[in-house]
Amino acid sequence: MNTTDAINRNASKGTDDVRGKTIFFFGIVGMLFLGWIIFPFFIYAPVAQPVQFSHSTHAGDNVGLKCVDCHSYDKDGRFLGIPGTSKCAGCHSHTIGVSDEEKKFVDEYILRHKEIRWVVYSSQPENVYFSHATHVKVGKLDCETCHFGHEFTDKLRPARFSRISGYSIDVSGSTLLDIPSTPSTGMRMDDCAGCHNKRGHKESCIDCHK
Amino acid sequence: MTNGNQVKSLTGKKHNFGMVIDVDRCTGCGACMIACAVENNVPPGPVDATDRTGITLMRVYKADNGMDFPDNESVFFPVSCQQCEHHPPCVSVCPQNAVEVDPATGIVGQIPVRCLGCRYCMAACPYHARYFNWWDPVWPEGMERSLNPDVSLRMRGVVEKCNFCFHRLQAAREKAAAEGRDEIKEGEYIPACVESCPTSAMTFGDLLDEGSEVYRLAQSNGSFRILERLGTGPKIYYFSEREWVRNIAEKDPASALKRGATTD
Amino acid sequence: MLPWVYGFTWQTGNIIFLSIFYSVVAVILGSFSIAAIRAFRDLKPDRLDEIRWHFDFESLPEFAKVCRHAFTGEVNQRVCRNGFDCRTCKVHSKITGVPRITKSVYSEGEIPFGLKISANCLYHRGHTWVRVESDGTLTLGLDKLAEGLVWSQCEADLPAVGTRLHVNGTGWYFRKEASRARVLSPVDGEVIAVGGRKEGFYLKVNPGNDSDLRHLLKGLEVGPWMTSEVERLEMALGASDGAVSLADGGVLLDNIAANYPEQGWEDILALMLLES
Amino acid sequence: MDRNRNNGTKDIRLVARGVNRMPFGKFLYLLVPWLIILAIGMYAIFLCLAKGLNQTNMDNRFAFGVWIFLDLSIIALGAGAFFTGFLVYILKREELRAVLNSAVVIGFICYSGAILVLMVDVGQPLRAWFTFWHPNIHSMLTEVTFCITCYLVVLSVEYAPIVLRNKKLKEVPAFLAMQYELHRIMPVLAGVGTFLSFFHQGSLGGLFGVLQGHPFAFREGLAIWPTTFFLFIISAAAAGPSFILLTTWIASRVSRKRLVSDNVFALLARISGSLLVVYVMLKSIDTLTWLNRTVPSLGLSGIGFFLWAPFNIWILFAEIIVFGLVPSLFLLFGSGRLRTGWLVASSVMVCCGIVLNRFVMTIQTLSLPTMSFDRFMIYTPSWQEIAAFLFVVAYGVIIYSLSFRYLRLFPQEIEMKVN
Repeated sequence: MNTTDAINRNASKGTDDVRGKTIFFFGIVGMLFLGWIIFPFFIYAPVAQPVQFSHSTHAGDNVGLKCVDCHSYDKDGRFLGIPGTSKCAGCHSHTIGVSDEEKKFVDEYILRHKEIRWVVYSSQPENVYFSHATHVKVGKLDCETCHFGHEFTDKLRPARFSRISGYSIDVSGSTLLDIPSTPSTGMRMDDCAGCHNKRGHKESCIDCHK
Repeated sequence: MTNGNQVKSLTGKKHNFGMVIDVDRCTGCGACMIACAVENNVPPGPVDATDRTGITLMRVYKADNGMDFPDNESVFFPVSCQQCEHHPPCVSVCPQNAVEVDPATGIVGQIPVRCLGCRYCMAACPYHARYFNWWDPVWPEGMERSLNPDVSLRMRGVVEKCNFCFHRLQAAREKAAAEGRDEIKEGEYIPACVESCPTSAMTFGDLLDEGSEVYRLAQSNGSFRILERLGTGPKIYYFSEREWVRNIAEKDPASALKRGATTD
Repeated sequence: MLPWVYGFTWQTGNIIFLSIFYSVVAVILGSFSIAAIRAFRDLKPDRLDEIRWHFDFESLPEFAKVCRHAFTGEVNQRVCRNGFDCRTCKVHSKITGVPRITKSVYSEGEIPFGLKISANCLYHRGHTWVRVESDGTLTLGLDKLAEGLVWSQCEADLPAVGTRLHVNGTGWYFRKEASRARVLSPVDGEVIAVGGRKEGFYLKVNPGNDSDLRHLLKGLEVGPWMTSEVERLEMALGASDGAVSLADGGVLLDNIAANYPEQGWEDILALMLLES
Repeated sequence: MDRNRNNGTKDIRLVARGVNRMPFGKFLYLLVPWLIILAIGMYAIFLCLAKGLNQTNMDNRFAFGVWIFLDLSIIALGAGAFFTGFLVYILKREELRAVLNSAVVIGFICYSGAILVLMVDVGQPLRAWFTFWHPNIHSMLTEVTFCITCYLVVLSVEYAPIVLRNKKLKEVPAFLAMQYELHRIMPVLAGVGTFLSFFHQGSLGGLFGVLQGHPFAFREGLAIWPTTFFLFIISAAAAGPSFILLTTWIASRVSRKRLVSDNVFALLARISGSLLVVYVMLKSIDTLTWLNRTVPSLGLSGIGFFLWAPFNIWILFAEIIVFGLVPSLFLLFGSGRLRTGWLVASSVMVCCGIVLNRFVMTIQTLSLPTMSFDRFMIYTPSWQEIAAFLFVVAYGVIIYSLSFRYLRLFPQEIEMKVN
C-alpha cells in the first residue's frame, strides 16, 4: 500500500468530518430558529381592528377620562366591557377632531347607529370565569395592574389568533419562555395563578373554571 | 392544594355549604331534575339514550317500605352529588386532579376540561352521582340560545357532576363585590334545584352558620344521611319524621332482595 | 410533574412518587443511551467481528458446543463456554497438563464418512484447517466437509494481502447472488498470499512472533469432532426438508450442494461454518 | 421433498437458520381469519373514537365495562414477562432462557394491547398526557399509568434486540452492535421491569381495593395499600408462568414442533404452582378477614353480596377452590410426574381463575347496589366492545406469529429436533 495515498485519504477524511459537523451544527441552529421563532410567528393570524382608537388621547390630559368612565359594571357587578357607540356619540355626534379614523368612525358607525365589532384581545376560553368586580372592588386592584400601558397606547395593534386553537396570543402566550412579550399579555392561567400565589390566595379549580 | 389551614377565601369567611331535603314533603315531581338540567346546560339526550346513559345531575329515586297494599308507603330520594366532606371517594381516585374539594366552600368541584374521561370517579362514587357525556352535546335548533352563559358546555367524553350551582355563588359574590361587600348574604346563593322545589322540601345554606335554617334542620332529630357508615361525610342531609324512611339510608341492599324485590 | 407546572406542590408524597418516577426514567434512558453509545463505538470491523462471533457462538445449540476434550473422552460431558478459544480456557490448560487417557473410537488417520483428515493439519471448529509450513507461515484451507458444501460456481471474497486476521473473526466469504456465507479465521496473523478457486481456496498467513495455535483441534480429537459435525449436517439437511439423508457409513459426495436446490443452501453452509 | 420451502417466496431468507417454518402461503392462509378480525376490530375502534363511547353498552353505572376487565386480565397474564426476566437475570435461573424471548413478546403484546384498548376506553384519549402533567399521586390510576407506560418502554427495549437478531436485520452492522449492547444492559432493564411490574400489578388491585364506596371491593390496608394490592401482585406472578406455559404449548402444537424441553414446562409449572398455593392461602385469609371484619364494621352482612343472581356464592367457590387450589396442587405436586397435557390443563385453569378474579373485582363490584333503594344491574357489552377487544387478541396472535416465524423465540428449538 502506498503511504502517501493513505495520508491523502486521511486528510480528505478530515475535511469531510469538519464539513459534516458544520452542516450538522447549522442544521440544528436552523431547526431551532424555525421552530422557536418562525413557526410561532406564522401560527398566529393577525386580525386588524375595524376602527382605530387612541387610549392615550382619551385618557390623556386633553380629555382626561378615567378607565371606569367607559368600562363600567351593571347593577349585578358584571363587567360591561367595551361601551357601545351610543356612549361615544355623547361627544362624537359629529366629527370633532382631525383624524381620518374619527371621521370614518362617525360616518360609518355613529351616523348609521351601528355597533363596532371590536376584536377582543383577551377573550378567555369558554370555561374560564373571571370577575372584574371581585378583583377591582374587593381585591382593590388598579386597572393598570393587569392592563399596564394600555392607557398609553395610541393605536390598537392587530389581535393575533392561533390558527390552530383560535385563541388569542394574549391568552395562550407568545413565547415558550415564560416572558410576556408585550405589557398587556399575561392573561394565561399561569399569570392568574402566579398573582394569586403572590398575594397568598389559595383557591380551587372551580373558582376560575366553570 | 386542599390544605384547610392555608385557606383564605377570596371573599372573606369560610363556608361549608350543605342541604337538607325533607323527604316527607318531596312529591317526586322531578322539578329539581329539570331545573338542574336547564340551569347547568345539560343537553337533551339523543333518542337512544336510556336512563342509564342520560345525564341527570340530580336524580330522584323511589323507595318503599316493602309492605303490600294497603300498608304500602313510598318515599322519594332526590340524590345529587352528596358533596362528601371527609375523603370524598371521587377526589383521591382522579389521576389528574380534575376533582377537588374547594376548601373555602366545601363544594366538591369537577373541572371537565381537565377530565380525561377515565370514569374511575364514577366507579368510586357510591351514590352514582357522576355522569359521563356519552354523546356530543346537541341542542334542538334554536334552543342553544337559551343556554346559561355562566356554565360552560361539556364536551363528549368527560365526566360531570353537581357542584351546587357554583356559578350562582360566583354571581352572588360578584354582586356583593360590586356593592362593596366582602361577603354574600344568606339567601343570595341557592342552587337551582332548591329554588325550583314546589313544596320547599329543600333547604340550602351554610352548615357552619349556627343560626341558619339548614344548620337547625341538619341537627334536628329526624335528619339522616345516606350511606353515612362509609365515613365520607356527605353534606346533603335528608329529613323524615318516619322511622322506616330514616332506616332506609343505612339498610343493607341485600335486605331488599330478601323481600323479593326485582333485581333487574 | 415539574415544579413550574401549575398545581405542583412540594408535598412529601409528591416528592417521593416523582423522584421514584424520574429515577426509573433516568435508569431506562441512561442504560439505553449507554447501549446506543457503546453500539456506535462498536462500529469497527474488528469489534463487529468479535460481536458477531459472540452472537453466533451463543446461538449455537448446546450439542454443537461440545468441548474438544469430550471428543477424546478426557472429560465426560462438557459444553464450551469460551467461544472455542482454548487459549484462554482454564479447563483446557488443566487437562492438557496431565497425560492423556483416551476412549476415542477413532485412531489417527481413520476417515469417517469418507472424509480425509490430514494428520499434519490442525483443524478449526469452523471447518478450516491450518498447516504450519517449514518457514513458520501458516496455510489455511477449507476442510473436506465444508468443501463439499460450498456451492458450485460461487465466488469467494478473499481478503486482500496485508489484511490482519483474528481468531474467530472473518476469514473470507463465499457469495452467490444474494446469499453469503462467512468462513471463520482459525488463526491470528497477516495475510501474505491468497489462492482462488483453481488453487482450492487457501490463504497464506504470517502469524507474527507470538503465534498460539493451542485452540485448534488435532490428532485424536478431529475424527470424533468430524463425526459429530456430520450428524449436525444431517440434521440441518433434515431441517431443510431435504430428502437425502446421510446414512451411517455413507460417503459424502464431493459437491453436495449441486444435488440440492439452491434455496436454503446458504443456511446449511452457514450453519456448518458456525454462523447463525 | 416439500417443494414449497424451496420454491416458495423469498421470505424464507428472513427465517432463522436451522429451523423449519411452514410455507409462506400456508402461513398467510392461517393468518387470514385473524386479519379479518383485526379489520373488524379496527372498524369498531374507529367507531368508538369517531362517534364516542355511546358505541359501547357502558353506562353511568357501568363506568368500567368489559374493556377494563379484560385489560386487567391480559396485564395479569402478561406478567410472565417480568417474572421470567426476574428469574433469569436476577435469580439466574438459566433454564428459563428457553422461554424468555417468548415471554418478552407475550408481555409486549399484552401491555401494548392493554394500552391500546385503554386509549379507546377513555373519553378523551388526546388528554392522556394530563395524567403525567398534573398527576394526583394519591390515585392508584396515576401509579398504574406511570408504571405501565414506563414498563411498555422497557418491554419495547427488551423486544428490540430480539427483532434485531433476525437473520437479515443482523447483517446491518449497526443493528448487530445495537442488539449486542442492548443485550448487555438487559439485567438492568429486567430489574427496572420487575420494580415497575410489581407496582402496577399491585396498583391495579389497589384500584378496586381503595373504593370505600363499594364495600364489596373495599379492603383494609397494609401500609398505604389495600390488601388487594398484594394479592394482585402474587396472583399475576403466579398466572404469568402458567400463561407462558400455555402459549408455548399452543405454539408448539400449531407449529408441530417441540420448542422447549419438558423440564422447562415442569419448572414453569412448579413456579406457578408454588406461587399459586401462597396466593390461595392469602386470598382465603383476606376473604375471611373481609367477611368477618371489614364488611360487618360497615353494618353489612358479607353474605349479602352473594345473594344476587347470577353472581351467587359459586363465584367465590370457583375462584378460590376450583380455579385456585385445585390447579395449584396439580402444578405444584404434578410438575415432575404428570404429563404435559395435565400441566397445560392446569395452566388453563389458573388463567381462568385469574380472569375470574379480575371479573369479580370489576364487573361484579359495579353491578352490586350500594344504596338500599338502588338496583342490581347487569350489562351486556356491545359488538363494538367485543370487536375492539378481539382486535387486541388478533393483534397479539399476528405479532406472535410473525415473531415466531421470523425471530428466534425458542433457542432450544434446534436442539429439540435431535431428541
